[in-house]
Amino acid sequence: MSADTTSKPARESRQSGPVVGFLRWLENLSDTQYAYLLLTPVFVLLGIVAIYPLLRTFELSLYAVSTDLSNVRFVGLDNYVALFTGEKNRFLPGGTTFLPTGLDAANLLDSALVITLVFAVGSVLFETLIGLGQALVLDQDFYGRRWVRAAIIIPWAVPIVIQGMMFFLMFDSNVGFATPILADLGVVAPTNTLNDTVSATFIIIVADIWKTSAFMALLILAGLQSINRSLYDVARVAGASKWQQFRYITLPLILPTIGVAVLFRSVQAMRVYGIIDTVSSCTVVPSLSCMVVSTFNTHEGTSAAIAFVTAAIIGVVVMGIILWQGEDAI
Amino acid sequence: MARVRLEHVSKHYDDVTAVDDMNLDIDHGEFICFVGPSGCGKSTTMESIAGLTKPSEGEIHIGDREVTNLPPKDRGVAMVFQNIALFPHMDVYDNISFGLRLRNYDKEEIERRVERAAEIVQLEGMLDRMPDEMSGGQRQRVAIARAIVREPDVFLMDEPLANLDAKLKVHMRTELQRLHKELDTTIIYVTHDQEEAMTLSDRIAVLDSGRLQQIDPPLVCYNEPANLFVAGFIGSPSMNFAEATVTEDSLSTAYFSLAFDPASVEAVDVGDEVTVGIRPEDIYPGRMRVEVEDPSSLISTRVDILEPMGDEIFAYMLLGERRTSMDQSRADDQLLMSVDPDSTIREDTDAEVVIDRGNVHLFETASGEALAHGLSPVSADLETETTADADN
Amino acid sequence: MARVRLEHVSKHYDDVTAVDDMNLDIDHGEFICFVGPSGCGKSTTMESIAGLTKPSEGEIHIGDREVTNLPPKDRGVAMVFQNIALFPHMDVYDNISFGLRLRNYDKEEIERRVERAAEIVQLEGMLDRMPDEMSGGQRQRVAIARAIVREPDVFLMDEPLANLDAKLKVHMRTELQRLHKELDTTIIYVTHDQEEAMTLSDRIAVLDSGRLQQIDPPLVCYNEPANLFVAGFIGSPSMNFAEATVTEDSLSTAYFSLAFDPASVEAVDVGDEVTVGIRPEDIYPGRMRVEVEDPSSLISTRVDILEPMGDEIFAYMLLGERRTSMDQSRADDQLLMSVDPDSTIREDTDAEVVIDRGNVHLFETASGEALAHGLSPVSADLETETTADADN
Amino acid sequence: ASMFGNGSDTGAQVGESESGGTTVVWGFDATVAQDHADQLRTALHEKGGLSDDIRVEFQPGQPDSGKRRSTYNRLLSSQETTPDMFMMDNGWVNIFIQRGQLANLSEVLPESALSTIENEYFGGFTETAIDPASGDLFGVPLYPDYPTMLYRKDLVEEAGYNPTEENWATEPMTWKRWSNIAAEAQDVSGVDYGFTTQWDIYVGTACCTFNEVLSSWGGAYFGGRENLFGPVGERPVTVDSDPVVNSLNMMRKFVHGESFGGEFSDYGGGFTPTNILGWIEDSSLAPFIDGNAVFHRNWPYAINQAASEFGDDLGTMPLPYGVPESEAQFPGTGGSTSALGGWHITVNPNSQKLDAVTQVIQASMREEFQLFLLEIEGWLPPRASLFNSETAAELEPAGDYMDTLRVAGENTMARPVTAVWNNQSSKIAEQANRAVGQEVSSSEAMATLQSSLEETERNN
Amino acid sequence: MSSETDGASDDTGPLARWARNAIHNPRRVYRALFYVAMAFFMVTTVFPFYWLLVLAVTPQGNLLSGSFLPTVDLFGVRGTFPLPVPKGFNPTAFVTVFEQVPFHLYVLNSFVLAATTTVIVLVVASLAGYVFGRIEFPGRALLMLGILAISYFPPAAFVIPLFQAFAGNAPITIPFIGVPLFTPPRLLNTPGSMVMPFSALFLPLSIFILTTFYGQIPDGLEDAARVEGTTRLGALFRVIVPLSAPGVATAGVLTFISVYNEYFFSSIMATSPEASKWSPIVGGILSYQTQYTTQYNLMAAASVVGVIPVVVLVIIAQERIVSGLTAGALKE
Ligand SMILES: Nc1ncnc2c1ncn2[C@@H]1O[C@H](COP(=O)(O)OP(=O)(O)OP(=O)(O)O)[C@@H](O)[C@H]1O
Ligand SMILES: Nc1ncnc2c1ncn2[C@@H]1O[C@H](COP(=O)(O)OP(=O)(O)OP(=O)(O)O)[C@@H](O)[C@H]1O
Ligand SMILES: [Mg+2]
Ligand SMILES: [Mg+2]
Repeated sequence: MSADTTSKPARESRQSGPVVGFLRWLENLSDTQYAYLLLTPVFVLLGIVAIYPLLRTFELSLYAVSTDLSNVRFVGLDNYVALFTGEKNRFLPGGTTFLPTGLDAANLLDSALVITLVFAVGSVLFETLIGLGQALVLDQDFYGRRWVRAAIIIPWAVPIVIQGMMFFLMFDSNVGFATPILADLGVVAPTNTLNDTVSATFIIIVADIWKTSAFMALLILAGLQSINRSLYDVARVAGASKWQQFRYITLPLILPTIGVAVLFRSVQAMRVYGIIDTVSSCTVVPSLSCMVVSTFNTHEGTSAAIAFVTAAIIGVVVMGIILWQGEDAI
Repeated sequence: MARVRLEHVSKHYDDVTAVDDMNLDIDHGEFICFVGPSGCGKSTTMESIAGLTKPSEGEIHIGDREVTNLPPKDRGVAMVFQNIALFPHMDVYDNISFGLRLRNYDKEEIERRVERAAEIVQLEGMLDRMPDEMSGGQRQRVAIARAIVREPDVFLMDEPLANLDAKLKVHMRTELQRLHKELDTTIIYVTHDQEEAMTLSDRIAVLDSGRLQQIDPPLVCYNEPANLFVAGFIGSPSMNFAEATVTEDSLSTAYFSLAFDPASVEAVDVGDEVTVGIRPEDIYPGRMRVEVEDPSSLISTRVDILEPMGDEIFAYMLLGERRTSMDQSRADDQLLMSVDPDSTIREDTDAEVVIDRGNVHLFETASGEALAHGLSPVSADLETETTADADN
Repeated sequence: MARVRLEHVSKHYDDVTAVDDMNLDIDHGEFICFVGPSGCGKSTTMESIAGLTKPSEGEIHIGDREVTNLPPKDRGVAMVFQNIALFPHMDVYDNISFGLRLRNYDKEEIERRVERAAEIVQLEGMLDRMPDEMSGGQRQRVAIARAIVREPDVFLMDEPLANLDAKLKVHMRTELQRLHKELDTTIIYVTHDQEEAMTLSDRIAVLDSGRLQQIDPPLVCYNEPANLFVAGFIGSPSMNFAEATVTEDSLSTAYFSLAFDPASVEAVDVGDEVTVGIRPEDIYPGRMRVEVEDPSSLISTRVDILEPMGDEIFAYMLLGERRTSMDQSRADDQLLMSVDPDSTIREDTDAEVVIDRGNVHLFETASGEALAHGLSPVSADLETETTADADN
Repeated sequence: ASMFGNGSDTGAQVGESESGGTTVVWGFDATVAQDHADQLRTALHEKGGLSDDIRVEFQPGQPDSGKRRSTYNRLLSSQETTPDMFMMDNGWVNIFIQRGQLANLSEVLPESALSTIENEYFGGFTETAIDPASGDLFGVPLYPDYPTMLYRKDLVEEAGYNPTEENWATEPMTWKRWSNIAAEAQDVSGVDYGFTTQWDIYVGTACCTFNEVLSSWGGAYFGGRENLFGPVGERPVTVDSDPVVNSLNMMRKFVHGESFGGEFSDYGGGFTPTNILGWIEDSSLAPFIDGNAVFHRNWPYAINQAASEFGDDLGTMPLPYGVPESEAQFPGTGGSTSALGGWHITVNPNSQKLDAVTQVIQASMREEFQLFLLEIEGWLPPRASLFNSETAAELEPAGDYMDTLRVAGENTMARPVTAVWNNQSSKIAEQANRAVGQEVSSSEAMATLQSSLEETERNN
Repeated sequence: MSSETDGASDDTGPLARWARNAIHNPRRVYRALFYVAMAFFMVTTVFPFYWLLVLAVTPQGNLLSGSFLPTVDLFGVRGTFPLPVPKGFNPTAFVTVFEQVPFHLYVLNSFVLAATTTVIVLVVASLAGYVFGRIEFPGRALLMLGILAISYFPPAAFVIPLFQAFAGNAPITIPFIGVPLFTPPRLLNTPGSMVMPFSALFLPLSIFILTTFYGQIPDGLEDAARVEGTTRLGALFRVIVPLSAPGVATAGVLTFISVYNEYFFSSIMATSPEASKWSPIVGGILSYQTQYTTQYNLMAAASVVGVIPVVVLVIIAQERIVSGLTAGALKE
């Protein structure tokens, strides 16, 4: 069939040959075939660089390897089971547990899962609001806008190590000028601030908001800028106030973009590691990724299992977000 | 109440003057049509009235308020946009009810109004469609419905019927007229359809290059165009023009001359260069001479092209020697006439025609200003009735 | 070469059938107009021909190839979109030259063609404008220019002149005709302007609800509409319809009757319910009875509303007792007639009218199918010329 | 099979240099490799007598010890052939040994070299490079690192003490005495802090500062010195014991001035800031350098910095102790104790140039070369004899403090590095920090630690 | 009338006057709110950056002790100035960063890696975004979720197998079965070993962004391009991509910055943190650390230097993030 088409004289085109034939073949594909064809680069890239290693890692999570590497045992899902029964907590830094062992504050804050969720909710919520605010400001026309834009994006351009360093030094016990101010307000602990789970989590959330609001702002701004301006004309004539224009035109039209932004920020937030490591430590603010990294060198199986469980938890949260955003988010 | 006044309104873009010193005074309850060639500034004027475009100069008043700096929402206008601009994320119902929801009308009222509007624009079964699932005409109707549910003081409609078929157009026109009466609103309306402009409007505003050329009731514009531009623009097919020189007793064009007494028109002297304008329907086949009220002498022509339109036939008649038409508009040696479809006229035959002198228009060639509408009768025949009519 | 054939083409959306078993055979070099009410499937049919919409069923052939599965670029078509669809990120020049640049024409050739096209659409000075700096009509002209530079085998034009003023429309029409001849292309054209359809097309395809109702030369559609739908749709203002019963020697409607010999039309028997269709221009004031070729008897009416259109006046005549019109279209007791602007007819006066029997149309009420066009003369007068003409 | 079998040499970056000699790649300290690679190379040849056929290339490792370990772990797990040799922290050499990822130097090095190490090197340090199970040597000590107590001579003299006369440089004193001196000197001088040290939640607290303090009280994590390197699971966990709790209470006394019902009433207190809870090496050093502290516990690198700031006013002393060795509850503990850090040279078992590598190692074992390292980097020699050498004494400024360093070097306590140390160190640091931060009592903290350490000791 | 207002304003304060004006002219309120918001965002985003500058110019020796808040003595009233200022001034840190390590090379590495990755990601994600945004096909939602799922995993989950594969010392084997497939080429210490994982890991975000934006471009424009003679891909790159410029630029900027600052993968794929082994900018920044000391001032100075190219890029790219790209395109 395709041979048929190619052998026909290319009546219109000036060139001929395999390229034309290929292009024609391409254009004649059904939507589905075409879709899958265009996705091949994605599949190939993800296959090599993501799927293959993930399978390997999953394989790893099914084994127990003794520290001297001499004893490699297939244990099936034991690593996973042990994670949930608390058996693996001893491999986790400090007093960290995977699941909370009790419902009081101390136990909850020792749990990597709880900390991760707290961090994700706190940071994503505020980042979305602030990012939206920033985007709305940047969307306006005013003198010097490009500089304000650049300024607002700067935090996103600062590497995490440096971001961590900045906040670490802000709360450092020698020179941190922020500790007394915030301690007076009762927000953070006055001493040993960065080793206090609540304070450190708060600071890390703030640091993350500082940096990643720009991510949100940038994305939402792009969404804002893609809105057909004539819709605002219509709305204005229809009598919409600024707020109503936002409510009825802007918001619904940038919702898909916000959706993507929230989705990815949530995913990133639930994988938080770097900023914790540089501002405080995984012992103090135990996130799930922290747990993966800290077991990484010694307990590969456990590490792999935690990685997969982390992914599964994120998956659950993401499904939640998608359902909450409505079917057409995807 | 909703009188709309524009005072010396201009709008300049970088290198274009879209509206140029526009003065308009539209009464409460008037139905005004803006007509004019593409790009003459109709939409821009509408947008200034709506508050979407800030005029570079001038003031705009709606009712007894100066609104030049007021935001659109406080002007009490509803608008049908030339580019339709439906909200892509809302279904038809939501699109139509948008303005009402903004004003917190109660649900039943909204529903009632939307249903009524949908009925008017004949979109009853489609309230839950999304804009991208509709045809061009259907979208345009949604845009109309969106404006009419609002029942504002002033309606601005920018070519609202452009994409509708003839029957629907007629229907919509009737509905608009009814609405106009019912709601007692001011309507400003842009159309390229002269029939529409004629049937709908109280007055027609003719624009060209951003300038107002004439604002008058439709028949006045038709029968007594203020200048060459209006004369040529209003009426389809367009008026025939011929350069003429005023002689002692006639207007003499390159191919024919009309009996004329220069003294009868004050501004005309012998030797002046004038332009004669004759509408296609004021040219008759020679055999009908007796029926014409103030006929000119017979002019011999050749039938070049016939365009049968169903209810009439457009005949392009060549004057003089040229035997084939090149450009149909404003070629000096050509006359377009409209003949009855039952007529036996044939292409490429010679034919004599006669012009109704009573409906001949005279313009100063240089300035384009109208000098006279209807030449005074040479014979002692009756005054032509139509001209007299239009004068009232 | 560029014959276009549609065979049993249908297009279904979720709950709508946009095109329903469409069969079309358009000859090379033909100029076809699609007309039909809003939403009847004109654009969808065009899109299927262009390859933008995949028909749910059926085959499409262009030239000697089946193109149903060919991508648009290989079909040799150019299209003017109903929604204009300019590339907003390109200036006018780039928009127009887009297709040429894709085909690697050399620079001079592109420049030449673009300039020529810009001239045709009268956009000479605007080649470096961006689409959002133009008026609605200017944008539409860019869209037309973009299509015509391509010089393709088939032109698809979806209401290309909708936003242009009357004069420009006339100009563009002429240019399109010239192009059509010059390039010897097939043109498929959607318009809501019947005048346009009449003047431009070789044949008119009348669509309704996705179905082809008639495809015939304009005057055939006008004079011999295949069914009630076509009869009502073609012609503006629309044909008058009246329900009638066939009696021994007449068609008897509620308010008047026309002399008629049932035997002269094969499909009609005494007692049949038929619909009589009479065009406004086939109704004449009583005093003109002598001039009408095959006049009916006088019908007494009352002048309800007059709509002066400049070159003619639409008069709504009430039959029977009702003294004020409610709905102007298809009210059984109302006749719309078109009269000369010089006529002395006055609103709210009684008037007698006469109908040209030779142009009366007869339809089966139940199916809407046409039964006869023109009633055979009752007297021994001449055959009516027009009907005979159209038969050729 | 051959298609897949010889995979290991596809990755080999063949080290033949143009001259036909061999290039040995040595994973090295990042800063040193960046700043002094040429000098080091020259020294290896000139002072270490390395053959000119062999060229050493120093490959900088990650500055962070933990990250460097991960890198080497990955390289070795992937059968990389380069670097041929590594500089490995004594804190994790053991783990590589356990995993069998290092070349057994007992088999590679000539007998002479092995016996030199056995006889002349600091035994305690060398031990961290030996497989406890087989006794084989897997790393050649490059330099040991252990802390001393730095102090401001001028300030303590102002407070009426005479360090030189009392021989503070080599005679360890008790915490009790020392704390009174610190408190008094702070009072008299009015500086901000009497003592600065590191007590953040990080590995340094577990391996070093806390380890030193509890050892000096006769305590031990795992029942005494002999259990430092295992056997995991079979050794006792002994953090919930009096010496350990006492040592923590003493730290609380130093920080908060708590009296604990009089138990520490004759100790000085309140001269240490809570800041130590967030301090690691450089943040605790800064106030000292700034002249804001009397005493400061740190590694030898700090001596260089402080000496350039204070010159002769800088004094060093071995870390004070709680109980003498004789009174220690757990064997091998008690007395002045310095935690043991430092780096070993280890060899990549996949290296294709073992011969050259052994030559480089032997060159680096030459005394001249070790003194060169002491001079240029301040890296202490791994053999005690060099501490007394003239060359060492002449070095500025380290020479002035060699006495203290030698004494400290004789009293080191290695970190208990085993396969599970990683899990244990963070738990230890956390509890030590919480206790001194007064979040929980010392005994509660140690009870918690006891049980979680026992957990980690369980089956591996 | 105007005198009335004047009279009234005499006996009220400026605030009340402003408030009254504001009620009559809500635009002023919006304007005011807008400036407040802008000021707030500027302060909150710029302040930490200012802090970074303070750190960069503070001499290393002064960094870790003493307060950054100077005490001010204003006519006898002592107080703490609430803004941190440098303790001493040592701008040479900006020179030292280049002296200690070839920092410019690290910057260059990051730049090259980021640029390459961004190009690859944008191209591949454009194809995918087109497919997901504009074509309905079976399996679409599932595939999108699958691609999204890649980003659920902590990067550590990829690293070991990838490292081993890129080392090229052993053949790739099928997971679980262990059947060897082929020995991959050695990629360690080459840009390939970084660009590939970066591309894969940052792909999902870009795909989603572009899907959203491409999906919003009206069909009419694609149709027009196709009738004019482009292929579907041609229409994508000639019409859809330019019109989605805000989205594309954003995806590009986000990817570029992420890669530019990435360290986890690069620190692993470069077996040692040397510029010659393609270690990126963070590798350079971290090399101001030694075992016990951290030269915060150099790290700060280095990151200020490192941020500059990004800011330049952002300023250039944001020119593309302009509104109204589809204005004037369609009548619908
Ligand atoms: N995507 C869609 N989903 C559902 N219905 C559709 C869709 N597109 C078009 N339709 C419907 O198909 C029918 C035919 O549409 P089409 O655009 O062909 O009409 P048209 O003849 O061009 O009308 P108009 O003159 O108003 O442009 C309409 O009723 C329309 O509502
Ligand atoms: N943003 C702009 N920048 C520059 N020129 C503009 C802009 N908008 C409109 N114009 C020009 O202003 C003139 C008036 O435009 P306007 O839209 O009012 O015309 P219009 O009368 O509505 O025409 P149409 O009948 O074609 O819609 C046109 O010549 C147009 O090209
Ligand atoms: Mg307009
Ligand atoms: Mg259509």
